[in-house]
Amino acid sequence: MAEDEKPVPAGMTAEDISKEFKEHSVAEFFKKNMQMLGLTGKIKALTTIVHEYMSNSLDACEEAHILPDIEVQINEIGNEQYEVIVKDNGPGLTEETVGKAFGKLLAGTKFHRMIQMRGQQGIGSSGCTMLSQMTTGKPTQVITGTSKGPPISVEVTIDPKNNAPKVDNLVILKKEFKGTAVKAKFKGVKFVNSESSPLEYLRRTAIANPHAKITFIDPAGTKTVFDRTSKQIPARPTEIQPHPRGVSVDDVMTLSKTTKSKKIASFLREEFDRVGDKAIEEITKHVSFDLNKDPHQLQWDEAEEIVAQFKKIEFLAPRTDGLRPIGEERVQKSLKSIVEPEFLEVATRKPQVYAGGFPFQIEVALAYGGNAGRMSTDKDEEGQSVRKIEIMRFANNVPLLFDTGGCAITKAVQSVDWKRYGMRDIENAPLTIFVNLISVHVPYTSAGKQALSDEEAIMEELRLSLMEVGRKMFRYIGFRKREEEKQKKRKLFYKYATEVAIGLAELTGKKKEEIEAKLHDIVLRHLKLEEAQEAKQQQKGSELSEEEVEKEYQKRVQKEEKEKAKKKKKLTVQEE
Amino acid sequence: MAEDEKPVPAGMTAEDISKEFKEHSVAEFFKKNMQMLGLTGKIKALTTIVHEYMSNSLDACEEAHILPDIEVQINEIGNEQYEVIVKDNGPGLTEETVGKAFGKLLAGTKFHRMIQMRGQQGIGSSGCTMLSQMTTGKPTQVITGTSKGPPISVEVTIDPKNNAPKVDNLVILKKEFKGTAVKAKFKGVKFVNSESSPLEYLRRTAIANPHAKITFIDPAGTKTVFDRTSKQIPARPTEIQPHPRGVSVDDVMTLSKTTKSKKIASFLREEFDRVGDKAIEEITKHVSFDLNKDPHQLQWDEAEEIVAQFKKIEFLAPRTDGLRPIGEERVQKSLKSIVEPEFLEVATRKPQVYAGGFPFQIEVALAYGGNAGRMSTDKDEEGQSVRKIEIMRFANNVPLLFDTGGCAITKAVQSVDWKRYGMRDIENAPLTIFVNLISVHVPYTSAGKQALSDEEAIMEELRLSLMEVGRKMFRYIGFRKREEEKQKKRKLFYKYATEVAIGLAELTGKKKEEIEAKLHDIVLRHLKLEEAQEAKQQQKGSELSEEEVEKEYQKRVQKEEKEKAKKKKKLTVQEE
Amino acid sequence: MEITKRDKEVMKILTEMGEALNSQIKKGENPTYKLPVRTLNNVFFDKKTQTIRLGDKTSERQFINVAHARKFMQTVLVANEIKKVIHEAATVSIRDLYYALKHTIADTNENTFEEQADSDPIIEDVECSLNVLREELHLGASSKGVISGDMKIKDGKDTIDLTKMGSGGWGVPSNVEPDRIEIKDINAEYVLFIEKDAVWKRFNEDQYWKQHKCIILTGRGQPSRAERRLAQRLNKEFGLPIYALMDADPWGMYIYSVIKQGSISLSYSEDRLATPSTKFIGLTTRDVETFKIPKEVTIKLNAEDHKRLGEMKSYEWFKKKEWQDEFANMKEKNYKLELEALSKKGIRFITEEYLPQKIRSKDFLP
Amino acid sequence: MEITKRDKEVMKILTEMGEALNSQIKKGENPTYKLPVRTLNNVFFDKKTQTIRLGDKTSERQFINVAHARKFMQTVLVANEIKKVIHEAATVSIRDLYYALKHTIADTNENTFEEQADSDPIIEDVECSLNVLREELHLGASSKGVISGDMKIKDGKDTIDLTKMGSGGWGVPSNVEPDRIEIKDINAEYVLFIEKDAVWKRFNEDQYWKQHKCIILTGRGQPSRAERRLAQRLNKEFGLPIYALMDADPWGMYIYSVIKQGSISLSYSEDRLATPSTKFIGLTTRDVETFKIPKEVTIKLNAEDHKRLGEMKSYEWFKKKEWQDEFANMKEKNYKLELEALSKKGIRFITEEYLPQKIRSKDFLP
Repeated sequence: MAEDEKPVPAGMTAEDISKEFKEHSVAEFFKKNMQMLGLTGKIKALTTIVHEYMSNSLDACEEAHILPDIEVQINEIGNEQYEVIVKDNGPGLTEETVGKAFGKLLAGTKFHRMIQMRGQQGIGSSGCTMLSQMTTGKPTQVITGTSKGPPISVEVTIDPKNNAPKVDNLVILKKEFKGTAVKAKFKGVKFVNSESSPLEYLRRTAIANPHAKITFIDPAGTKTVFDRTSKQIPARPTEIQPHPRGVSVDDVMTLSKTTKSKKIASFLREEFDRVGDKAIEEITKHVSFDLNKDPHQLQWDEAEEIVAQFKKIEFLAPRTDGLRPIGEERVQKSLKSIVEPEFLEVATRKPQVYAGGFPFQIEVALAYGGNAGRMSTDKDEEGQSVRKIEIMRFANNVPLLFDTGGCAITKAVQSVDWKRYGMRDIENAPLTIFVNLISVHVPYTSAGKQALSDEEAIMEELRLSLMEVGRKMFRYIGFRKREEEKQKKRKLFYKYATEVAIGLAELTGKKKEEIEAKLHDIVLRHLKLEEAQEAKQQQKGSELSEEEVEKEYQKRVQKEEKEKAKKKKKLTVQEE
Repeated sequence: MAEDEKPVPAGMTAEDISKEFKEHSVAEFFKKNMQMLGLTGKIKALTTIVHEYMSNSLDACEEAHILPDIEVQINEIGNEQYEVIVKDNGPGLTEETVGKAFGKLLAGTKFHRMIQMRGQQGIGSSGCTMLSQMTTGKPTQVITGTSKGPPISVEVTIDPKNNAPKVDNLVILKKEFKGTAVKAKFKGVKFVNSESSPLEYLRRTAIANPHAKITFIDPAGTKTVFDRTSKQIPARPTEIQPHPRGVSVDDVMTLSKTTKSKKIASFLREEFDRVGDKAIEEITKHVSFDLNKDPHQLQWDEAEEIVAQFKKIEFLAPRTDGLRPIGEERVQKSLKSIVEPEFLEVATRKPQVYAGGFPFQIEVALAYGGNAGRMSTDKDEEGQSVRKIEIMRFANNVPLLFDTGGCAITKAVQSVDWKRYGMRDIENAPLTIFVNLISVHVPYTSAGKQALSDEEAIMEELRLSLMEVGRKMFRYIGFRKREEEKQKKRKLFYKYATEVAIGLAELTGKKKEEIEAKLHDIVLRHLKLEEAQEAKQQQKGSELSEEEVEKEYQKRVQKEEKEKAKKKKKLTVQEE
Repeated sequence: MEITKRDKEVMKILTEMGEALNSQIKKGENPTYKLPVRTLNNVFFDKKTQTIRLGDKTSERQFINVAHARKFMQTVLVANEIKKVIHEAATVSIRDLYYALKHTIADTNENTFEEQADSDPIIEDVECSLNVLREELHLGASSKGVISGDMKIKDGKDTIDLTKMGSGGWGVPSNVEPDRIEIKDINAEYVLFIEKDAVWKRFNEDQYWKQHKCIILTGRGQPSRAERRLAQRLNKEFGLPIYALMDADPWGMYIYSVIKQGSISLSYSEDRLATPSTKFIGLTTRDVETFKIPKEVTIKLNAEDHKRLGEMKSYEWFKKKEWQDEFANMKEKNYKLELEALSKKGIRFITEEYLPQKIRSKDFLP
Repeated sequence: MEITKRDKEVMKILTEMGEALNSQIKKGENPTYKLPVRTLNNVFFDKKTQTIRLGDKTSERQFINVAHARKFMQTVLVANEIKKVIHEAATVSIRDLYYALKHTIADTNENTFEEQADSDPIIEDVECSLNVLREELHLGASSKGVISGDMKIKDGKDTIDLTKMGSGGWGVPSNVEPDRIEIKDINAEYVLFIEKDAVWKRFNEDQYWKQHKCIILTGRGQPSRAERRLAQRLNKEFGLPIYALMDADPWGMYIYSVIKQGSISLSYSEDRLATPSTKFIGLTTRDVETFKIPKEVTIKLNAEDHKRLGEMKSYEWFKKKEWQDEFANMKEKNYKLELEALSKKGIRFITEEYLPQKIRSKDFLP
C-alpha cells in the first residue's frame, strides 16, 4: 500500500467501536507476551525450556511411582540455534493427550487439583512448542510409550488463534520404549555456562530430587551424570481440599456451585480440609440460616457468615499427606555429598496455610564452611577466591534461578538479622542457604515461575524457618569457639609462665626451672576447675530458644559497647 | 470427610493421567494469579483499578475524538472496603459490547490492532470485575449512553469457568447521559495518600494527557481538579502495519495465512509498512521463488528468505502517523504549570522499531530546579527538605507507578553517565525526568503492565533520548556557570585591588587612591576583552554533539586530575 | 655516675617484689600483686595540697587471668630490667628499655612487647605500685624545654651561668632532681612559664629577663616532667612566683592547669611536679577587649574546643569564679587567641605593653 | 639590635620591587612579577657543589589572573610588612607575621590570609625571588636542637662554654649567622649529628664528647635551618667532619640526606645550609649482621617505607654503590632499625662498642 493514503477518521461512535470488538485466545496473548513465560532473553529462555520439560518428566514419574532417569541433551545446530532433547522413563502419554500436553495452553492435570506438583498451570511445554514454531517454523517431536501398546512418534504444533494443538506424522514405532522424549528446535537462544545455565539448573534439581538420576550432555558433548543419592521413590502426592483457615467467600461460593453434596453441612465436611462434626456444630450455632439447605442455593451473605466462622474456629493444621517434603535426611545426604560443608543443619517445618486455603511447607538447610557458598571473583588478601553466600531457591523441588531480587525467599533471607546468629557479614560468608517451598499451589509473581510472591504467611514462615536453623548454627559456632578458647588459654598461660619464670629467677636469684614447673601446676589446676564449672552450666539445656539467642546477643552487644566505652575512656585518660 | 481416609494410589498409568487432563479458561488462570494483573497488594490494587478504568475512558474518548472529562471517586464503605466510581464523557458502549468489555478477559478492540492505545490486552477492566466479585460477591454496575437511544444501566459479572460475561438487571434510564460510568466495590484494598496512590496516578495522568480534565474525590471527600492545559483534541491514532525491519519469520507466516492478497508481492506491499515497488524488485531478485505465488502457499523457508531480504533493504523509518506523541509543546506547558522548574527541556525522538516490527517513539523531558524532583524526608544542613530525583514513567501516556526497579526506563536513566552532563549526584538532584514510551504494542514485563521490558532497541533509544536532553541541560548549566563566573571575577579583582593599592602605597610612598583607580581600569579593560573572545567562540554553533560533550567532559576530568596531581605534588614537595 | 644509697634502696624494693611473687608460687597460689588504680575514678583533686593526686583504690593483677597474664609477665620483665640498669649505674630512655626487653617468646610469633605503648604503662605501674619516682628508676623522660635568666646551675661538675646563654638558652635536662641539679645565685623576682618556643625566643632575644628581673622558661608546648619539676623547685626553694603565659584557648588553659595542679596521668607523682601557686597571666579572651585586639586574629572555636571547654568548666580546680567567667566569655564570644596574634598590635606589643601592664595591674587568673 | 648595612640594602630591594609594580600599573599594564619556579622540575642536584639547588626556570605572577590575584595581593602585603619589621630592628616568627598581616578585606568575609599555610609560601616566594635569606628578612624560624662539646660560642655579648652545659646542653638559637654567633676555641675532631634527642642525652650524660673529642649535636628529629647551618659552619670554618647517626630507616636516611645535600623545599638556600661532606655513620641494616643484633628489635617495613625506599633509590645523590647496596639489603631483609634498639645489646653498647668500632674502622656510608 502506498504511503499515507489511509484516511484518519474524525471520531468513532459506540457502534464503530463495537464492530472492532474481538475475542482472543490465551495462546495469542502469551505469544505476544513471551517475556511473561520466561521465554525471552537468550540464556534465560534455554534454561526455562529445560525447566519446563524437566518439571513435567519428574511430575509424571512421581505420579506413576517410577524412579526417574532423565536425560537432557542440548545440541548446537546453527548460530544461536539449538535442539533440546529431554527423555524420561515415565508412564508416557496416551495418543489423545499428547497434543493437549504439548499444543494447548492452560491444559493439564495440575491446574484444577490441589496437589503438590512441579508444574501447575499447563502452560510451560505448550509455550515451548509455540517458541519453537515461532522461531524455526518447526514442529516439536514427541515420542511416547505407555505400558499399553507400542510407542508412537508425533509432531505437535499449536494454532494460536484457537489455542488448539495440531498433531501430525503419527508413526507407530517398532522399538520398545516407555516414557516420553521431546525434541524441539529453537532459534535466538544461547547456551552459556553460567550461574543461570541449564547445567546449574540440573545440579540444583539433583540436590532437591535425590531420587532422580539426571544425565546432561551439553553442546560441547560433555556428559555430566548426577546419580541418585536415594533409591526410595517419594510417595505420590495426594490431592487435598482447601483448609478453612485460608479460603475466601468467593472460594466457598465457587465450590458450592459444583459440589455433589445435598446439604451445606455435608458440603462443608466433604469439600474442606479438617472440617469435622465439632466444627459443623459451631457453625450451626452461629449462622443465620439452616445448614441443611441445598448448597447450590448458597448466597454470598451466607457464605460470608461461614467464612467468618471459619476464622473463629480452631481447626487442626492442614493435612500433611498432601505435601511431600524431600525430607530432612535426604536433603542432608544430598547437600553433604554435593556441598561438603563443615556444618549442616536441615529443618522441615510444619505445614501452614496461606490466603486461598493453600497449605504449604518450608524445607530449609544451612550449610557453612567447606564448599558452601559460591565462588566469587573477589580475592582475599592471599589471592584466594572468596566464597560468598549462595541462596538456592526451590519451589516444589524445582530450582528458581531468575528474578532473585523479587523473590520472597531472597527477601526473607535479607530480612533476618543474621548478626544475632553470629554472622556478622552474611553476604561474604561461605554459606549455602537452601530453601524449598512446597505447596499445592505455589504463588509465583508471574507466569514465568521464577520468583515467589511475598505473601504474608509465607514470609513469616520463611523467616521462622531461617531463624530456626540460624539458632542451631549459632550454637555450633558457640561450641567451636569455647573449645578453641580452652586450648588457647592453656597455651597462653604456659607461654607466659616461661617468661615469668626467667624474670623472677633473675630478679631473685632462684632457679628458673623450679618456678616454671610450679607455675605449670597452678595453670593446670585452674583450668580443670573451670571445665568442671562449665560442664555444670551446660546441663541446663541444649536447645536455645529465640529469647535465649536474643539474650545472648544483647549480652554480647553490651559487652562490645562496654569495651568500646572502655577504650574511649582510656584514650581520654591518656589525653589528660 | 474424616481424616486420612483417602487411599494413596501406588502409581498412575498414562491412561489414569489422561483422565485427569482438563482444559481451563484464561479467566480461571488469572483468577488464581491475580498478582500477575497487579491486583494484589492492598494499596497497589486500588491504584491499578483506577488505572484500568481511566485507561479505557481515555482511549474511548480518543477514538471518538472527544475532549475527555473524567471523574474519579473513591468511597470508603467499610473496613478495607471501597467503592470506585469512574465516569467519562466518551462515546459509550453498545448493549452487546458492555458485557464483553467488563466481563470477558482477552476481549477488546486493541489486542489485534497495531494501534497506539493505553489499554492493549482487553484484560484490565474484566480483571477488576473479577476482583470485585471475588472479594464482595457483588456485580460491577455500568451505566453507558451512546449517541443513539437512551442510556442503559447493567450489572456485569463474569463466569470464570468459561471466561464469559453475565449481564443482569438491564434498566433503560430516563435521564440524558453520554459516556460510560463504572461503579464497583472491592474488599481487602486500602486508600493511602502516598507516592503510589490513585491521586499521584491521576496527577501524572494529567501531566501526560494535557487535553483531559480529571476530577478526583478521595474517601475524605476532598476534591482535586486537574484542569486541561490544552483544548486541542489529539488526532485519533491510526492502525498501522508492521514495519519490515522488525518482523520475524513467524510474523510473516501468520499474516500470510489471513491475507486477502492473491500474490506474495501484493501481500508484502499491502500488509507491511513501507514496502514499495523498489523493495519488491529487490526481493524478487534475491529470493528463490516466484513472488506471484499465492501467499497462502508460502512456506517457512520462503518466509525466511523474505525476512533475510527485509533485513538487508534500507526501508524508510516506520510511519509516524500511527503514533501520537503528546507533543513537545504540550509536555512543556503541562510540566511548566505543574512542576514549575528553573530549567526544562523536552524532546520527542523519531519513531523506531523494536523486535516484532512494532514502531515506538520516546518523549522525554528533563526539569531541573524549582519544584522539580520529589521531596524527600532527608534534610539539608539548614533543616530544609531535600529534593531528590523523580522519574515519571509513562507508556502510551499512562503513568507507571510500580515495579520501578525492573523497568527499562529506570534502567536507562541509571545507565546514563550523568556526570558527563554536569550532574555529579543524580540521585540527589532536584530533577524530574519524564519519559513516555508510545507504541502500538508496549512490551510490558507482565500482564500487570507496570514496567517496560528492556528490549535492546528500546533501551538504546531511551538512552539516546535521555542523553539528548542531558546535553541541553549541560549547555544550560554551563551558561549559568559562565555568567556567575564573570560576576565573580570582577568582584574578586576589585577586592584584591584595594589591598594591593594599600600595600604598594605604603611600600613605595605613593597615593593609594591613584593606584586603586588605575587598577580598576585595568580590570575592566581585561574583562571586556575576555567577553569579546567568548562571544566569538559562542558563534561556532549552539548545538553540542555527543562528541563535543565527551570532549568537554574529558577536558574537565583532565583538569580535575591535573589539579589533584598538583595538590599531591605540592604535598610531596612540602614533605621533602 | 656512682651507685647511690637511694639506688641500693630501690634495687632492694624491686627484689622484694620478686620474692613476694616467688613465695606465692611456691605455695601453689595464683601469683598476684597489688597496684594502685590509675583510672579517672581513683584520681582526685586534693584541696589541701591543691594538686591532683591518686586515691587509695588498688587492684590486683593475677597471673591466671586471661586479661592479666601478659601484663603480669611484662611487669616481672620490667622490674628485672630496671634493677639491671640501676646496677650498671646508667640511665636509659623508656624507648631503650622497650628495646632491651623486646624479644620473641619461645615457640611463638609473639613478642614480650610489641610496641613501646606496651611497656610505658607497665613502667608507670612499677613506679606507682612501688612508690618510686621515674628518675629514681634511672629512666630518662624526654625533655625539650629551654630556660634563661639571671641564675646559675650546678650540674655535676659544671656551673652554668644562665645569663650567658646568648640567644639559645640552656636546654633543660631530663633529670633535675636536687642530687643532680643545684640552683644558685638567683637574681630574679618571678618565673615566666611560656607556652611556646617562638614566643620564648622573642623574649630571650629582647633580653626581657634582664630588664624585668625574671626567669623565662618554656616547655615548647606541653611541658615535660623536667620543666615542671624545675619550676616547682624555683618556687619552693626560692619562693619565686610562677606566671604562666599561654594561648587563650582550651589547650593553653589545660597546660596551665598541668603546671599548676598536675595531670591525671601523672597523678601519682604530682607532689613532686605541680606548683599550685602558679598564676595565669594571659592570654584571656577578656584581653581582646581590654587591649582592643582586632577580631580577625581571633580564631573561631571548633567542636573539640567547645567540648574541652565544657569539660574544664566542671573540673574542681577551675571552679573559681574568675575562671568560670573566662570560660563563659570564651564560649559567648566563640573565639580563642594565640600569643602570636598580639603581633597584629605591633611587633613588640607583647613585651613592651601587654606583659608589663598585666604584671603592674596584677591582672591574673588564679 | 641595630639596623645594619645589610638591613638597609634589604629594605631597598623591597621598595624597588613595589616601585616596579607601580610603574607597570601606571602604564595600564597587568602588574606582573617574576619568581623562580619552586616545583620539583626546577630543582636539581648540582654535582659541582654536591647540593640540591634551584634551577633557572621562572614563572610570572599576574594580578589579572584568577589563579594568581590573591597570591599577588598577599605578596605585596608580605613585602610591605617585612620592610616594617626590619625598620623596627626586630625579629619575628613567621606566625607573628601571619597574624600581623591577617585582616578582613573590606566588604567581604574573606581574610587577607586565612591560615599560616597561606603566608608561609609567600614568604618563601619573597626570599627566593629577591634572593635574600630568611634570616636577612628578620624572620625567625623555629629551632629545637641542642649542642654540647669542647667549644665556645660568642653570642652577642655572652661567651658560652659548651663543655659546661651540664646534662642540658645549649639550645641552638634560630639565627646562627656569623654576625650573630661566633664559634671559638674548638677542641674537637668531629661533629656527631644525632637524629634523636634521647640518644643525644645518653651521649651527653656519659660525656662522650669529652672522651672522644667531638661535638654532639641533635636537631631532635628533622633538623631545622639553624642546626644545619651550625653544622655547615663547623665543617667549613673549622674543617670538622660531620658524622650522622640516624635510625636505619627511610626517615633517618632522609634526614641524613637533608643535612648532607639539602632539601627540595629549601633548595634556594642550600648553599648556606647543606654540608656535602657529611658521612653516614649508622645505623645500617648491615649492622644487624655485623653486630649480631636480634631480629625481634628490628621493625618490619610498612608500605610507606617501601614507597620511600623506592623513591630514594632513584635520587641522584643516593646513586653511590654503597647506598644502593644498603637500600637493596633493607628491601631484601624487609626491616628497619631504631637507634634505641641497640639497647638490646646492653645499655652502653652504643657508646662503648658500636660507635668506637664504626669510627675506628671508618665503616661509613658516603
